[in-house]
Amino acid sequence: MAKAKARKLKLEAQDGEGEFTPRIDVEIAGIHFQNPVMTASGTFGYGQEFAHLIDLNRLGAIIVKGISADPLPGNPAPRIYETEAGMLNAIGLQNVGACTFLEEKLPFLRTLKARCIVNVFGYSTEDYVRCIEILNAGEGIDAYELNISCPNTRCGGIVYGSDPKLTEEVVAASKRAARFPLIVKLSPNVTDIGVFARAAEAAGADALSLVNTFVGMAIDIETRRPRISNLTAGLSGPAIKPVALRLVYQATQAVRIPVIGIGGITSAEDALEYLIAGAQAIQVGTANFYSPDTSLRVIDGIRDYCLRHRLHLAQLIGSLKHGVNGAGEH
Amino acid sequence: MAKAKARKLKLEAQDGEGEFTPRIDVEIAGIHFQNPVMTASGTFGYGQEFAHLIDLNRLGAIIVKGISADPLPGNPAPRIYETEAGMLNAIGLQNVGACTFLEEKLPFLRTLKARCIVNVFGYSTEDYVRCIEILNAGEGIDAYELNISCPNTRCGGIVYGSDPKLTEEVVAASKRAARFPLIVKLSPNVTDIGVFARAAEAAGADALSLVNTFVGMAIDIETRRPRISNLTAGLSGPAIKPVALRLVYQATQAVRIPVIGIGGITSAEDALEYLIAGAQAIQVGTANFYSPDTSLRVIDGIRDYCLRHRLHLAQLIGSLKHGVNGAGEH
Amino acid sequence: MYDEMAQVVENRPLAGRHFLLSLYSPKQARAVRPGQFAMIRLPGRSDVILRRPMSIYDVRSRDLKGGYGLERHGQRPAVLQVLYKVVGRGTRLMAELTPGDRLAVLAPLGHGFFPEEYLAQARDASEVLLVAGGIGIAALLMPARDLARQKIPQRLFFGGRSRHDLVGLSDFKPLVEAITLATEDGSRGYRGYVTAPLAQYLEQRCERRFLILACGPMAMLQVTAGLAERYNHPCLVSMENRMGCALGVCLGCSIRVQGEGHAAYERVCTEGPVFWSNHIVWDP
Amino acid sequence: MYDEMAQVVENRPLAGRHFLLSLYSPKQARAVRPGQFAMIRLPGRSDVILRRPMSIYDVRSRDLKGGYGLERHGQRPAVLQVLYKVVGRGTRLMAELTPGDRLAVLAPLGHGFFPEEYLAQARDASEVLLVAGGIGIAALLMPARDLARQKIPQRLFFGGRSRHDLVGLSDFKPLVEAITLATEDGSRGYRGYVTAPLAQYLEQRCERRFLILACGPMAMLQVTAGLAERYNHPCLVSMENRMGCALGVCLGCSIRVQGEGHAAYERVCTEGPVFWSNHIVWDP
Ligand SMILES: Cc1cc2nc3c(=O)[nH]c(=O)nc-3n(C[C@H](O)[C@H](O)[C@H](O)COP(=O)(O)OP(=O)(O)OC[C@H]3O[C@@H](n4cnc5c(N)ncnc54)[C@H](O)[C@@H]3O)c2cc1C
Ligand SMILES: Cc1cc2nc3c(=O)[nH]c(=O)nc-3n(C[C@H](O)[C@H](O)[C@H](O)COP(=O)(O)OP(=O)(O)OC[C@H]3O[C@@H](n4cnc5c(N)ncnc54)[C@H](O)[C@@H]3O)c2cc1C
Ligand SMILES: Cc1cc2nc3c(=O)[nH]c(=O)nc-3n(C[C@H](O)[C@H](O)[C@H](O)COP(=O)(O)O)c2cc1C
Ligand SMILES: Cc1cc2nc3c(=O)[nH]c(=O)nc-3n(C[C@H](O)[C@H](O)[C@H](O)COP(=O)(O)O)c2cc1C
Ligand code: FES
Ligand code: FES
Repeated sequence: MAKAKARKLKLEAQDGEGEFTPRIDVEIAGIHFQNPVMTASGTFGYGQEFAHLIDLNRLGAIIVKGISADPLPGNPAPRIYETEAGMLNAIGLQNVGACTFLEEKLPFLRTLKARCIVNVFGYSTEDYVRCIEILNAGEGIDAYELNISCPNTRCGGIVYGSDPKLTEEVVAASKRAARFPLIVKLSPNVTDIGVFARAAEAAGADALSLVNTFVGMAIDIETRRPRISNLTAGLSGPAIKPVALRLVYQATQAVRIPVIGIGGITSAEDALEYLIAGAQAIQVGTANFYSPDTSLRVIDGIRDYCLRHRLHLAQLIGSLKHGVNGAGEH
Repeated sequence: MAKAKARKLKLEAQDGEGEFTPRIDVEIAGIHFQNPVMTASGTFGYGQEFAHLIDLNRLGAIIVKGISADPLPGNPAPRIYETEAGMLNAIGLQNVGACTFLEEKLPFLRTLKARCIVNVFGYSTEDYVRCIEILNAGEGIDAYELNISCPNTRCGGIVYGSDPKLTEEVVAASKRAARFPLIVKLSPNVTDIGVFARAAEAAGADALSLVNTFVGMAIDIETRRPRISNLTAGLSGPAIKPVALRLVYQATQAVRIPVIGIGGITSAEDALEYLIAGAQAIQVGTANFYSPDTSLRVIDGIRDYCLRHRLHLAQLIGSLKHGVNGAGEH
Repeated sequence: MYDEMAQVVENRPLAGRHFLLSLYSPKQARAVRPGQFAMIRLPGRSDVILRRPMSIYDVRSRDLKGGYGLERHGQRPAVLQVLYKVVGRGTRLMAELTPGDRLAVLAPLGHGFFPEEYLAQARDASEVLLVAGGIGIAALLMPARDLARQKIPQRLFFGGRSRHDLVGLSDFKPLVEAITLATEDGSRGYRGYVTAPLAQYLEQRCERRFLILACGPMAMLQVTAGLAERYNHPCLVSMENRMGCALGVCLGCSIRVQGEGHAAYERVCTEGPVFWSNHIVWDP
Repeated sequence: MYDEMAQVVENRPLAGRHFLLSLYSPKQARAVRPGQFAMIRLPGRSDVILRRPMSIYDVRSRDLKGGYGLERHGQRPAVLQVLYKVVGRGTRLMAELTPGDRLAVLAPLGHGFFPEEYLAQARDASEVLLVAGGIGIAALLMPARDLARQKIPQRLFFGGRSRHDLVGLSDFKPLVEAITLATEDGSRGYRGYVTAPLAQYLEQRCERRFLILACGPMAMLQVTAGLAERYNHPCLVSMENRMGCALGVCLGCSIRVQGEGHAAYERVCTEGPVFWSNHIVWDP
C-alpha cells in the first residue's frame, strides 16, 4: 500500500496536550514536497501567469501545461464550454514545444521553492521519448508527468491511456529515457483503473496521477452543432469529483507506488477526501481559472485540519475507515 | 443507423407556411410511444406514487424500479448523498420481487396510457431468466429493460455490464426467455461503449438504454468514513450529462437498434441534446425527485421546439451537424 | 400532499443560527397533521438540487397569530412554520431568504405523531414525556398541543450543545407541566446529554407508566429507545435520514426495522418519520 | 490586473434586458485603459463556476459623477462600470444584484484599444468610424472619449436587433459628430445590419482615409473587416470568445490568426481582445 512509504517520514512524538505542529510535507518518487498541493497541468500555464496573484513559493509543485517535442497549434475555436458544475475543454494541447519551454519558461520556474513538474505529451512512443530527451537538458525540472490520457487529440494520448499494453510500452520507453522521476497520468475513461495503474507500475512508473478529464460532449440545440469544434471534449471541475475520488481510491488499492489525486478539487475539504482515500498529494485544476488562490486556501485548510485533529499528513493519508458506523463494512 | 427506423414513421407532408402539428410519437422495438419521454428506473417507483402530482397518462413510458425474481432488502443506511449538481446512491436494489410486482403494482400501471417497461435485475444469468419467466405472465407489460449495469451490488449487475462476453451471455439468455421486447441498459463505466452496444445488439437486444449511474464515492472528512455505507455508489444528475451524452452519441454510432438516452436530464433542452445526438427517446431520472413535473415539462418543451423549427421528432433524431461553423469538422 | 410554490412571509433569526421560517401556503397548512414534515427546495439552483426535509413546527393564520388549533378560534391555517438550524449549504441559503421569496414546498409528508395511534397509551400513562435533542424540538410542538388539548400532563426533556440550541421554549411552556433542560457545555440546565436526566427520572419512577415521544439525533433516540425498553414504556421516535424524494420512490431513506427479507427496511419518508421505538433495529 | 471583491454600487436596468452595473473598486478603476475588460464571478455558486468576461464601459468617481477622464476634473476613478445584456444563466444572476452585494472581479484585463497604437492612423484619417453591434457598444465608450479628447472627428455606426438594443446613445452623443443607427426589425434607423449603411458610407467615400474601431458579434466583425480590406482602411476589432480564465493559461479563448504552427493561434484574453482586423484569419 502506498501509505507505507508516507509513514516512513519521521514523525515527531506527538501525544498529550502540548504544542503541536503538523508536518504536511511529503515525499513522492524520491522528491520532497513542502506540502501535498500541486497545480494541475493545463490549468496553471507556466506558473509565471499567476505570479502577481498568489505567492508561488508556497505551492508544493507546479505542473506545467503539456509539452510536446515540437510546438503544437491546438484545435479551432470554440475550445471550451461551461456545463453544470464543470467545464468541457478541447484545447488540443497547444504548446510552445520542449525547446522554447527550456529557454523561455523554465528559468523562471527554477527560481521558485515550488517543485517543477513537466507534463509530457506525444502522438507516438517516439514522440514521448524525443520530448523527454530534449527536456532532460533542463536544470530545475523535478519530475515528468506523462500525459497518456488526453482525450482531445485523435491519436496519441487517449489511445495509450485506454490500452494497458500501450500504457506499458510508452511508460517503459519513457522511463528508460527519463533523467528525472516519472509520474504517469492516467485516464478515467476506462473500465478498470487497477489494470492501468498496475501496467504503469510494472513498466517502471515512480508514481501515478489521476484523473485526467472525462470525455464529454455538449450540443447547441438551436444550431444542432457541437458546442466544441472538436465534437468531444474533456470534462473537469466539481462535477467529476465523486467519480475521480473513487478512481483514485481504487488506484491506491491496486499499486504500491504513490498516487496523486486530481479532479474537481476546490477546497481543503475536497483535498482531504482524496488524502484520506489514499492519495499522497493532490492537484488543483479548473478551480485555478475562477479562483486563483484555491491552492493556497487548500494548503492552509489541510494544515488547520491536521492541527485540529492532531495528525501529521502522513497519518492522514489512506486513513479511511470502513463501515459508516464503525461497525465494519456491512 | 438507428434513425432510419424512426424515419419510417409516416410523416405528413409539411412545407409552406400553413398550420403545422409536429409528430412527437416514436416507435422503438415495435412498441409505439406517444412521445419519447420516459421516467427512469428507480426514480419513479411504480408510477402510482406520482399519480396525485402529475398526469401519468401524458408520459411516453414508465420504467419501474428494478425487479428481481425474489424480493431484496437493499443496503444499510446511509444510501444516498448529495454532490455537486448530482447525487450518489447505493440503494442495493431493494424491491418487492417479481410476484408481488405482478399482483400489487402492475394492475395500476396497466390502466395508464403511458407504456409500462419493467426493469429486470439478477445476480446470475439464471436469476435474470427466472425473473423474466415470472414477469412473462404479466398483462400490460410492454417491454423489459435489462439492468446489467447497477454499480451497487457486489456481483451481478456491474459484472455483466463491464464484460462484453457476459453481456452477450445474459442478453441472449434473457432474449430467449422474454415474451416482450428487450431493452438492454448499459453501464457508463467502460472504456469503449461501442463494444458493449454491439455485444448487446449481437445477442438480440431490441434496443439499448444508457447510461446507468457512474461509480463514485464520497468521504466524511470528520469521521474519515465513507458517506455511503456501501463505500462506492452511483452518481446521477446534471453533473453526469456531458459524459452520458457522449456515450449515447457513441452508442448510436455503433449499432442499428434504437438507443434511449439517460443522464442528468432536467429540461427539454437537455432532452433535445440527446435526441439530436441520435437517441430515439430519453429518460428522466434524478430530476423526478426534486421536480416531479420534469417529464411533462420536457414533453411540452420538445413539442414547442419541434413546432418552432417545423420539424417532426423523427426528423430531429440524429440530426447533429458536424463542425461548429458549418464548415465541416476541422 | 401538495407540490406548491410558497411565499416567504417571515424568516426570523433566533439564537444559535436557528431561524423560524413562515411560508404562506394555505392548502398545505390546512392539511398538516402533527409530526409531519415538508420538503423544501430552493428553485433555480443546480448546486443544491435535492429538497431538504424539515419538520412542520406549527401552522398559523396569515397574520402569524394563533397556532395549530386556531380553527377553534374561527381562523383557518394558512402559514406553515419551519424551525431550522443552519448546518450546511442548503440551510445556509435558506437563511438568506427574505419575505416575498418563493420556495418549492412539498407538504405535508409522512406518518407523524398521529393521536389516534398513541392516545390510548397517553391516557394510560401518568405523564407523557417529550424528549427533544437540538432541532428535534421542531417535531414536538404540534403533538404537545394535541396532548395539552386533551388535558394529558406532559413534561419536556430538551437537550442541546449549548443554551443557544434551546429554542422555542416559550412555545412549549404553556403546554407542559415542567421542562428539564440539559446542555453539553453546561451553559444551561444539566451538564451533559438530555438522556441523563431522563434516565434518572425514569429510574426514580419505575412503578409509573409513561408514554415517550422523542425526536433528535440518532444517538439520542437510540439511548431513549433503550431506556423505554428497559423500563417498559411505549415510545415513539421521529427518525432522521437523508432523503432523496420523500415520495417513497428513491428508497434512499430506508432504515432497518424488525422484519426479514424485503420487510427488513422501511422508508423514513413514508412509513415514518415516526415509528414505535421497538420496531427499529438499532445499531449494535 | 487585480483580483478583488468589489461591491455593487448600482445595478441600473435599461431598455431591452440591459443593465448598467457600477462596482466600487478603486484600485482596478484607476488601472483601466480603453478597450479592456473585467472577469466577473458570482461567488458561492457552483452552478456558474467560470467568470464572465465584460468590457469595461466606463470608470467613474464614487458618486458615479463624471466619467473616464475625470482625473482632469480633480477626481480619481473609483467605480468600474459594466454595460451588460441578460442572455444566459450568469447574466440572469447578475441582473438580481443589488447595492451592497459583492462580486469577485478580475480587472483590468487584455490588450484593448490603446491610443499609442492607433493614434497615428487616427490622425491620418479624415474620421474615425466606431462600429458597434449590440452589446459591443460597451467596448467603445472609453476609446471614443480618448479620440474626442484628441479632437479627432468620429462617427458611430450602431446596430442591434431592435431599438431596445441601442443603449448608451446619450453617452456617445457629446463625443461623436454623427450617429447612424440600424435595427434588424427596423424599429429604429436603417432596417437591417449596421454593416449595410457602413458599406454605403465607405463606398461613397472611397477616396477618404478612415480608421475603423469595431466591436460586436463575430459575423458583424467579419463583414466590417472585409469592408476595411476592400477599401483599404486600417481596422481594429475587439473579438469575443468563450473564456475559461482570462489569465492566459487555459488557452480556451485562442483564435486563428496569421501565422503558422504554434503561432497560428492567439489568445483573445491576452493578445486581444483588440486585434488589427487583417491579423485575424476569418472563417471562409
Ligand atoms: C424528517 C426530517 C425532519 C427534519 N426536520 C428538521 C427541522 O425541523 N429543522 C432542521 O433544522 N432540520 C431538520 N431536519 C434535518 C435537515 O433536513 C438537515 O439539517 C438539512 O437537510 C441539512 O441541509 P444542508 O444543505 O444545510 O446540509 P448539508 O450537510 O450540506 O446537506 C447535505 C445533504 O445531507 C442531507 N442532510 C444533512 N443533514 C441531515 C439530517 N440531519 N437529516 C437528514 N438529511 C440530512 C441534506 O438533506 C442534503 O441532502 C430534518 C430531517 C428529517 C429527515
Ligand atoms: C472580451 C469580452 C467582452 C465582453 N463584453 C461584454 C459586455 O460588455 N457586455 C455584455 O453583456 N457581454 C459582454 N461579453 C459577452 C459576455 O461575456 C456573455 O454574454 C456572457 O458571458 C454570457 O454569460 P451567461 O452566463 O449569461 O450566458 P451563458 O450562455 O449561460 O454562458 C455559457 C458560457 O458561454 C460563455 N459565453 C456565452 N456567450 C458568450 C459570448 N458572447 N462571449 C463570450 N463568452 C460567452 C459564458 O461566459 C459561459 O462560459 C463580452 C465577451 C468577451 C469575450
Ligand atoms: C483547459 C484545460 C487544459 C488541460 N490541459 C492539460 C494538459 O495539457 N495535460 C494534462 O495532463 N492535463 C490537462 N488538463 C487536465 C487537468 O490537468 C486535470 O487533470 C483535470 O482538469 C481534472 O482536474 P480538475 O477537475 O481539478 O480540473 C487540462 C484541463 C483543462 C480544464
Ligand atoms: C436512487 C436511484 C435508484 C436507481 N435505481 C435503478 C434501478 O433499480 N435500475 C436501473 O436500471 N437504474 C436505476 N437507477 C439509475 C437511473 O435509472 C438512471 O439510469 C440514472 O440515475 C441516470 O439518470 P439521471 O441522471 O437522470 O438520474 C437509479 C438511480 C437512482 C438515482
Ligand atoms: S426519501 Fe425517497 S423513498 Fe424516502
Ligand atoms: S481565457 Fe484562458 S487563456 Fe484566454
